[in-house]
Amino acid sequence: MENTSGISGLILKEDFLWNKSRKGRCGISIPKQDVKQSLLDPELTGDAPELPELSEFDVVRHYTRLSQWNFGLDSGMYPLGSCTMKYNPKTNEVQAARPGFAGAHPLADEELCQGALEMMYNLEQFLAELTGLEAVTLQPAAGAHGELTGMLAIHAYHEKQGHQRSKIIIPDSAHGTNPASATLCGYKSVNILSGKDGILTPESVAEVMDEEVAGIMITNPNTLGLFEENIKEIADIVHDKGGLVYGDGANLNAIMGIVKPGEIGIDVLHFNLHKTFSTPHGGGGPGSGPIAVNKKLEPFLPVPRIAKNGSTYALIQDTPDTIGRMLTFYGHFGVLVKAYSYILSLGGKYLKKTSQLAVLNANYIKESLRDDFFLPYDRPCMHECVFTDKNQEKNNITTLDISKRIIDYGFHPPTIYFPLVVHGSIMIEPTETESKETIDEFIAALKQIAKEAENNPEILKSAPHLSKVSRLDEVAAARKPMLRG
Amino acid sequence: MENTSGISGLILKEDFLWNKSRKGRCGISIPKQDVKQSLLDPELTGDAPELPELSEFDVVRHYTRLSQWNFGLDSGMYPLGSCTMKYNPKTNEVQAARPGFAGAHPLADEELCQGALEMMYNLEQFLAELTGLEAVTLQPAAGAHGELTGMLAIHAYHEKQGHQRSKIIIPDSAHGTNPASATLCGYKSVNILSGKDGILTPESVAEVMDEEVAGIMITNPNTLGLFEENIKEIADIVHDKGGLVYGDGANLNAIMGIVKPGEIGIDVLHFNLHKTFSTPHGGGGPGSGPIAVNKKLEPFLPVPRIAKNGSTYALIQDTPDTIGRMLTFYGHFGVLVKAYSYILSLGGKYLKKTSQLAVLNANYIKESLRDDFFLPYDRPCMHECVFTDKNQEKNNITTLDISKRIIDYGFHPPTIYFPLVVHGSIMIEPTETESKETIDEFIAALKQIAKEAENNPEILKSAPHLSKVSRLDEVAAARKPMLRG
Amino acid sequence: MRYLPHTEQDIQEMLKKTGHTSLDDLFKTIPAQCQLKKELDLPEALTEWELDSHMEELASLNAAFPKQKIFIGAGSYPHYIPSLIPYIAGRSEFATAYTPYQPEISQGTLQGIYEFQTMITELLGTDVATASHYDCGTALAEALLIALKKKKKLNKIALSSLIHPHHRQIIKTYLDPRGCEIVDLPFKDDGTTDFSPLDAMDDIAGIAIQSPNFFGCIENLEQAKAIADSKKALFITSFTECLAYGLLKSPGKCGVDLVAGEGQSLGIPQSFGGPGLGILTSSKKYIRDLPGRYVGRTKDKNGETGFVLTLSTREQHIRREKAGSNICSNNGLNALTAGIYLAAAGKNGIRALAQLNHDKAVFLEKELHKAGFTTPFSQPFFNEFVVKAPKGFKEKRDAVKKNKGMVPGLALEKYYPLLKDHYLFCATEVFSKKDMETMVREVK
Amino acid sequence: MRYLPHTEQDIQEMLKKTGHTSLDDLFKTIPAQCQLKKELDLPEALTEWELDSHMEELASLNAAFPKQKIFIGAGSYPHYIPSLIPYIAGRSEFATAYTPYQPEISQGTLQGIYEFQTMITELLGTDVATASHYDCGTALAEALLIALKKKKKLNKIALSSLIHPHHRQIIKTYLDPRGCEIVDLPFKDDGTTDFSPLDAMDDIAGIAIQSPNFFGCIENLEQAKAIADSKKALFITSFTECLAYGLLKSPGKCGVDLVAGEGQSLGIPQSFGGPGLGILTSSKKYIRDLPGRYVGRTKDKNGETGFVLTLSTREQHIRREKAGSNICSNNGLNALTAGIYLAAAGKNGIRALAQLNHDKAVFLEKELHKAGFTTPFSQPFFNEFVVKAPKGFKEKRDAVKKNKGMVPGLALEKYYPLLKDHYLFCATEVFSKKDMETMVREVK
Ligand SMILES: Cc1ncc(COP(=O)(O)O)c(C=O)c1O
Ligand SMILES: Cc1ncc(COP(=O)(O)O)c(C=O)c1O
Repeated sequence: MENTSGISGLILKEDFLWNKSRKGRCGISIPKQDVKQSLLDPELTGDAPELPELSEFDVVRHYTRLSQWNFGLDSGMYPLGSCTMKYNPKTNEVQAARPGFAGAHPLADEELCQGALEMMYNLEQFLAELTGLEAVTLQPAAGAHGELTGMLAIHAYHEKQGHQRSKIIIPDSAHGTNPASATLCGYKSVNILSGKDGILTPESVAEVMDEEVAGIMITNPNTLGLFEENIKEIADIVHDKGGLVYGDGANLNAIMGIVKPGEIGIDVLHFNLHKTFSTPHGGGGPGSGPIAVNKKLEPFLPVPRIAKNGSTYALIQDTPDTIGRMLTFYGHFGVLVKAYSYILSLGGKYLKKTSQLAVLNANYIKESLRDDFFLPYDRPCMHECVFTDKNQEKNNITTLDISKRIIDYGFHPPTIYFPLVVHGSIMIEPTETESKETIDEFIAALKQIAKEAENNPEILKSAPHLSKVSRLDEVAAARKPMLRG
Repeated sequence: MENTSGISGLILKEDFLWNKSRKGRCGISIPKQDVKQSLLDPELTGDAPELPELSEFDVVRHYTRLSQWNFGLDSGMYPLGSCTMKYNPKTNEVQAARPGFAGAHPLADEELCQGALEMMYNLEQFLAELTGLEAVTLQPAAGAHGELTGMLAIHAYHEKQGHQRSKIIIPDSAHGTNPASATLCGYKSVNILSGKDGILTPESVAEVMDEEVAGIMITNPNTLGLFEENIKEIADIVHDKGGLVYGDGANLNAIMGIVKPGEIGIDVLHFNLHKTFSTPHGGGGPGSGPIAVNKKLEPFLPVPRIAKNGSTYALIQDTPDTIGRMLTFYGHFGVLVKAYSYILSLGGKYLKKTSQLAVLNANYIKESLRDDFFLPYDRPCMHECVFTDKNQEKNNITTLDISKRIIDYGFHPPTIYFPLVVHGSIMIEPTETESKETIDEFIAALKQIAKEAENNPEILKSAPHLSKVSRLDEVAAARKPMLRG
Repeated sequence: MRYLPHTEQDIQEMLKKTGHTSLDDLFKTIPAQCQLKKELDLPEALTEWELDSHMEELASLNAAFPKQKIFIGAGSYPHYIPSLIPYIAGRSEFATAYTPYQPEISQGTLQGIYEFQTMITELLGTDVATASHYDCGTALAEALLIALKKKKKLNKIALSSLIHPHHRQIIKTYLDPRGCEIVDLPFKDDGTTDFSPLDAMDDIAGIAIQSPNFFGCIENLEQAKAIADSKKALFITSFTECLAYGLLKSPGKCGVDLVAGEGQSLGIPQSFGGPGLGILTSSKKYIRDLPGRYVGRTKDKNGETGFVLTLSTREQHIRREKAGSNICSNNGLNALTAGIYLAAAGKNGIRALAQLNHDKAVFLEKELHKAGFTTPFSQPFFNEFVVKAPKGFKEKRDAVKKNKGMVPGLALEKYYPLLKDHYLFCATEVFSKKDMETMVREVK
Repeated sequence: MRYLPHTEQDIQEMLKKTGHTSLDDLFKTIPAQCQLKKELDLPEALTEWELDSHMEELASLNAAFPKQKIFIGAGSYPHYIPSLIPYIAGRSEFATAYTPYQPEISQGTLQGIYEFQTMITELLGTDVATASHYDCGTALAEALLIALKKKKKLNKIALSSLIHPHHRQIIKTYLDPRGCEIVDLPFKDDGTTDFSPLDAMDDIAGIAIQSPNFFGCIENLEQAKAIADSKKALFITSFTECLAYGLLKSPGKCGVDLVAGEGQSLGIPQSFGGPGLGILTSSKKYIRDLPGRYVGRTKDKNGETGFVLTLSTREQHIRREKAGSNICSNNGLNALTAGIYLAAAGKNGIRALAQLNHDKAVFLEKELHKAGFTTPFSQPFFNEFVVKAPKGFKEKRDAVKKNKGMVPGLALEKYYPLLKDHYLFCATEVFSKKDMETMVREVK
């Protein structure tokens, strides 16, 4: 383990909040009582909830210690495939925290919200331009929520056409949210297999496409990091039978300024602003999943929509064919501010460069590790590349072992066991904000791990060794769930 | 090592900035060139300095990793004696960062700085009230700088009296800055010893006090954590011979609302706002060391001073007897804002409570550890208590060993080998913001270490074991200094 | 560009390794007819400083807390946020991590969410809570989906008309594809839900009400529970003002099956409506029905306590088209934030704040009353209430809105066409007595 | 009070252990006549929210960057601060640590300061730099103390009258007790220091000049060095605008012995003048003379590279009354901040910024020239310069100050009584062309 970033250092244990509680402490300021107290009917009130009682410092120290058990993107490379863990610029946080944004009320009168509406209007324009699609809604709260919104629009479209359909085509490499979203719209998933080079063939689509199929959900580049080269033909096949093409835009980071989804047959596409557009993922969210649609689907977008009249902005609360509403207010506004800031900071030129370098980094890793790990699809990749543990099988080493060992080297492991279509997949997405030196270190670590798999497999089996805890018993966790203290 | 906070976890190595540099990178935005470029005479210009070239993310990750090698107050208990490592409230940071403060120019016209001046004026009033002294200057940049300011005022006072003096009395328990500050004023230090119970006797002062002595520098409570009970008599002795009494206020946290230094014979006192008043120490500063003086010394305070005229505030740029100026502008204003916020957050009532609890915590530790470590002065203490390694000597264990072993238990070690007057001193100042539970853990750790010193001294000798680096070679560092990369 | 680390030399060296001649060449697998022919029509890159001034300009066009006094709640509440909260939640170890797929290096997020789950169930008297949902509206829609799943043969649900109108819209949107019938429960004169339309029905999968409801009134959950039980329907409640449960009897205590709520009040900025925090919590019975992530406690190989995401066999990434929900990313950092808030406020703080919110609202209602407003609904409220405004109010409201930066209440007619001249007002701890008096004076 | 964790029960248990009957009882060793008889006369405790509004009110009374355009430098410069800087420097591991007395758990601060020392010497062409001093004025005073220490027999120093007037005051204050003679070097018509008073002297311990000097003019350091050499005096320079050395020939290259400087421009907010960053750096020769902390590189027991505070035998805590300086706490976090700034800007950034500052100042000077201002000094400047204003300027200046939130220049008469109607202007990268044109139009 020479030349590796992972080493061991002092961190601090920390008990549960409630074990640190002592009766009578309170960690916040209670505003002074300047009006009379009014007691509610005791029938309506309950006992005060048994929350922990702590001083302000207790709370600060508790969570500071917890944070120190976490590996963040600012700690090190985080090549989680399909997640686009690029640098989260600090200026974005400053913008979102401006009191004029953070303190704005969603139901204040429109003329008091012109700045917020202008920002959202502009962002819609930018996202439309990036995709070559007509119209955008910023409402969806995350990628999956965007999928649902898009699929509901497709559902409404078919309804409007007078003939609802019952099925949806989903490639085997699709993210789990795709079929789950389709199910929520009542569509039965028809799974199709990728071709032998990892991409869809027009034939496989043609085979299942009929007038009962509402459309297809396609991720392009797909989750193997490959561009679906037959996308136009596939779209034509689907369109010819009256179906629509849903684009999962999770992988947009590969193609900004290179391909406009709207120009290659995609009718509706969701964005993951928390991936492509640099907003932090927060250890699970909040994300933001706007969708862009073409003219066919625009009438079905959720309300409210944002309109510009001269120099003022207005909310259109109802449109005749809208699917309705997807979120209580207008979307994850605070996240939108960050994505908007990101787009403005890069402009068209550097967004394109972003995609170029993201693809360069992924190909560089692919080429550098091809002798060490098995490449199920040995073709030029886009922004991510997928290996498997096949070469290591003979030593009884799995993808899980490899990923845990990566932790010891000071990197976050790649996405593992997804896409399902590849056995034991290791999906590496470096993103463009990792420098060549960092990537070289990562490559060196993986090469060394491949050697260890040969010479010292036990060290992989027992990894990770440096983290606060070692491998956790997930089976016990699920068998007898303890979900609260 | 049961029940201890210190454990080992993953941290990350990080190379020097310059080893990560690649030609052509730049981590900041350069404003656009909207005016013509004007080249200076090449005689005047040099080559661009060879600074490292990094992307923004490189910089963020570099310093994030560095930070993770540090133990901060928010990480755990930091009972550094004489340093008053109390909780640094986050709201103080918010106040100092307000653009109206952080962006204020010190030389903008007075009427454009009324808020800043009002804050400083109020803070002076508060500090005067806390000490029972007449007037305050906020100018000194740190405690030692306050000492120098105060000693210069004493020097100017004697000059004004027509007879300059040559000596200053300094107890052996004084902080090193005291004699060093006196030397800067041309005073020769006359060291006196504390009495056998750790405090000064009037006799020892009387013995050396004469008309050549400018005054005495006293820390009260002193650095052994003991209240100088004879302070009034001592002050009388000094005053009787025309001398003045300088009070080192580093330990003010023990006596707020309990004793007013101005009422017990102190003529001038410095504050360490970065101790008593909760401003963060920043790994070395910036601190802030205002001084308060009585009427005798007020004429000599540095300029500018702040005056209130009706409802406006003004700077008085010159006073006839001023010693001059101690800092370019008005003091560490950003730090002053935090101390002011702290005082307002506690009010008189909770400042007093602060001192009571600080003293309670220290006495509790003293009583709890008295059987385990040697107490050189076995008396009720104030806000800190001093032990030594005498009990451990027989096992060849020193204060250094003990302190390094404390690290393994997840606490910052106490101050060691100060005050010099006690051999191998271990000076513990818990402060009032540590809870009883944390203190109980700390006590348990120290008891266990005392046992280890008996049963397993080697584990102390080789400590710390969990930190990023083990004991460092300080001798080599000093013998062949490498001060730059 | 300062975010892109590649030097020209890096690019050349890397291209050499990958065997490409140029950056463009990397994309040669993309058919030419798919490739964009012209440059993106987007603004030129701004410097950090240009961005600052552009954004400050936009931000300054909004009325916003704390500068403006906006006496509106209706799903988004102005509350004080202790400075420690953004400071701690903004630590990059929390903020820049992904979902904790690798538990060994994500124990901070995991313990933080586990503690959140615990405190939320404590607050609401329930047994289990998920790691979060998007917001109350979407969480409530999911709760109704659970009811429909549990009562497979039924395709009808009942919704109180005093559920936030936007939430009702969301539910309709979510349920539309399944042709589910939604029974609208009107409101009674006292400002609470009227269950009488259910009298003749026995095919209801779930009944949902909000409490405090959209009018601010506190619903009688025990009574509603009895009705639901008599119909063998799942009883679901929601809330938009989480702080109310510092004071009110918890839904769990009232026997509610599923609770969906909005956690924005727990230390999360209003941010023009999002991101908020969807809370989903229930009795043990529904542990395998709630959608989204759970954090569970377990042990590592060495017997040390640790945490993992668990019960994920319910989720889309395992069950795909058979999953009950499609949720993946949720509002995790806001859940952590709410956890920090609950820990800081604690038992006493949350109670005191809740009581103070109520006191302020009662004061404001009285002041408005004195100023000629009437209060149509008699049922007690928490920190929001409806008033009917006297003649001329609309004009005065417009005037103070413009000149004083105050927004007095939300017109209800848009949501309830019969409620002409009715306004929903909100008062929280952020409004001083003086703020309220000033506002009332201006609109009197 | 939320900062004080002790419950009543804690207090009772702890008092029992210590053997006291009450909190008051803890203070019984303090003689009664020393104890305060009444309560402190201080304001009542404010809540966090009251504090917020009080402080915002005070803050809003100040003219401040970026809202107001203050065309003044004179020791405090408005520069853009990248958002990453306060974010990173504000991490509690850096901000809440004390001086790194325990190096094993302070390697972050230590490496950060080591890198700062390195980059500062790189910027200034010197060999060693301390971990920081309070500010330029105090650092310069310390440099002169070194000169006096080195030349034990001499008690005379020469100071350029174009050193910041406040710094000259500090030096006088520091040196007064030793009765040291200060020779004042006047300025020449071109705006640089006139060394001619030294012609007849040969007992000067040190000569100090500032470059760019208080008038903004760039001094000829090589020439000054030659004069100092001819007098066998230590040659000391200072600067208030650190950014100048992104462009100018470094003092180290010009053979300067000791350099004292202000680092505020390197990512540190102006904050009404402090805390800034005192820089002290020199050639190797003075390594044991510079006051304050050094961070040095070494190895740990296992041979790993690490850092410690070193050469502390120079310092007060070891040498006490024999120490050359009394400095203890310094401005460490600002040194770290400056390090982050230098790392982020890098070689190209610092050069480009410096050039841009110069360009802006030249533009402003030309605009003022067109508007009837004259430029008395011919020597090139960096980003500050002196102009003589036409009649009526003072009144116009007062008017724009009030109405436009602009502060056009600093009147010099207060500092140099002969320079009536002379103003010192500053332009940095934060002023756009339009800002400057608007200001000039208003005062024309
Ligand atoms: C390909 C793909 N589609 C959809 C999603 C779902 O996005 P979200 O987590 O934002 O709901 C993901 C996220 O991991 C994804 O990788
Ligand atoms: C007793 C005492 N006096 C003076 C000082 C010097 O204060 P500063 O470090 O702020 O200069 C200290 C600081 O450690 C101290 O403990």
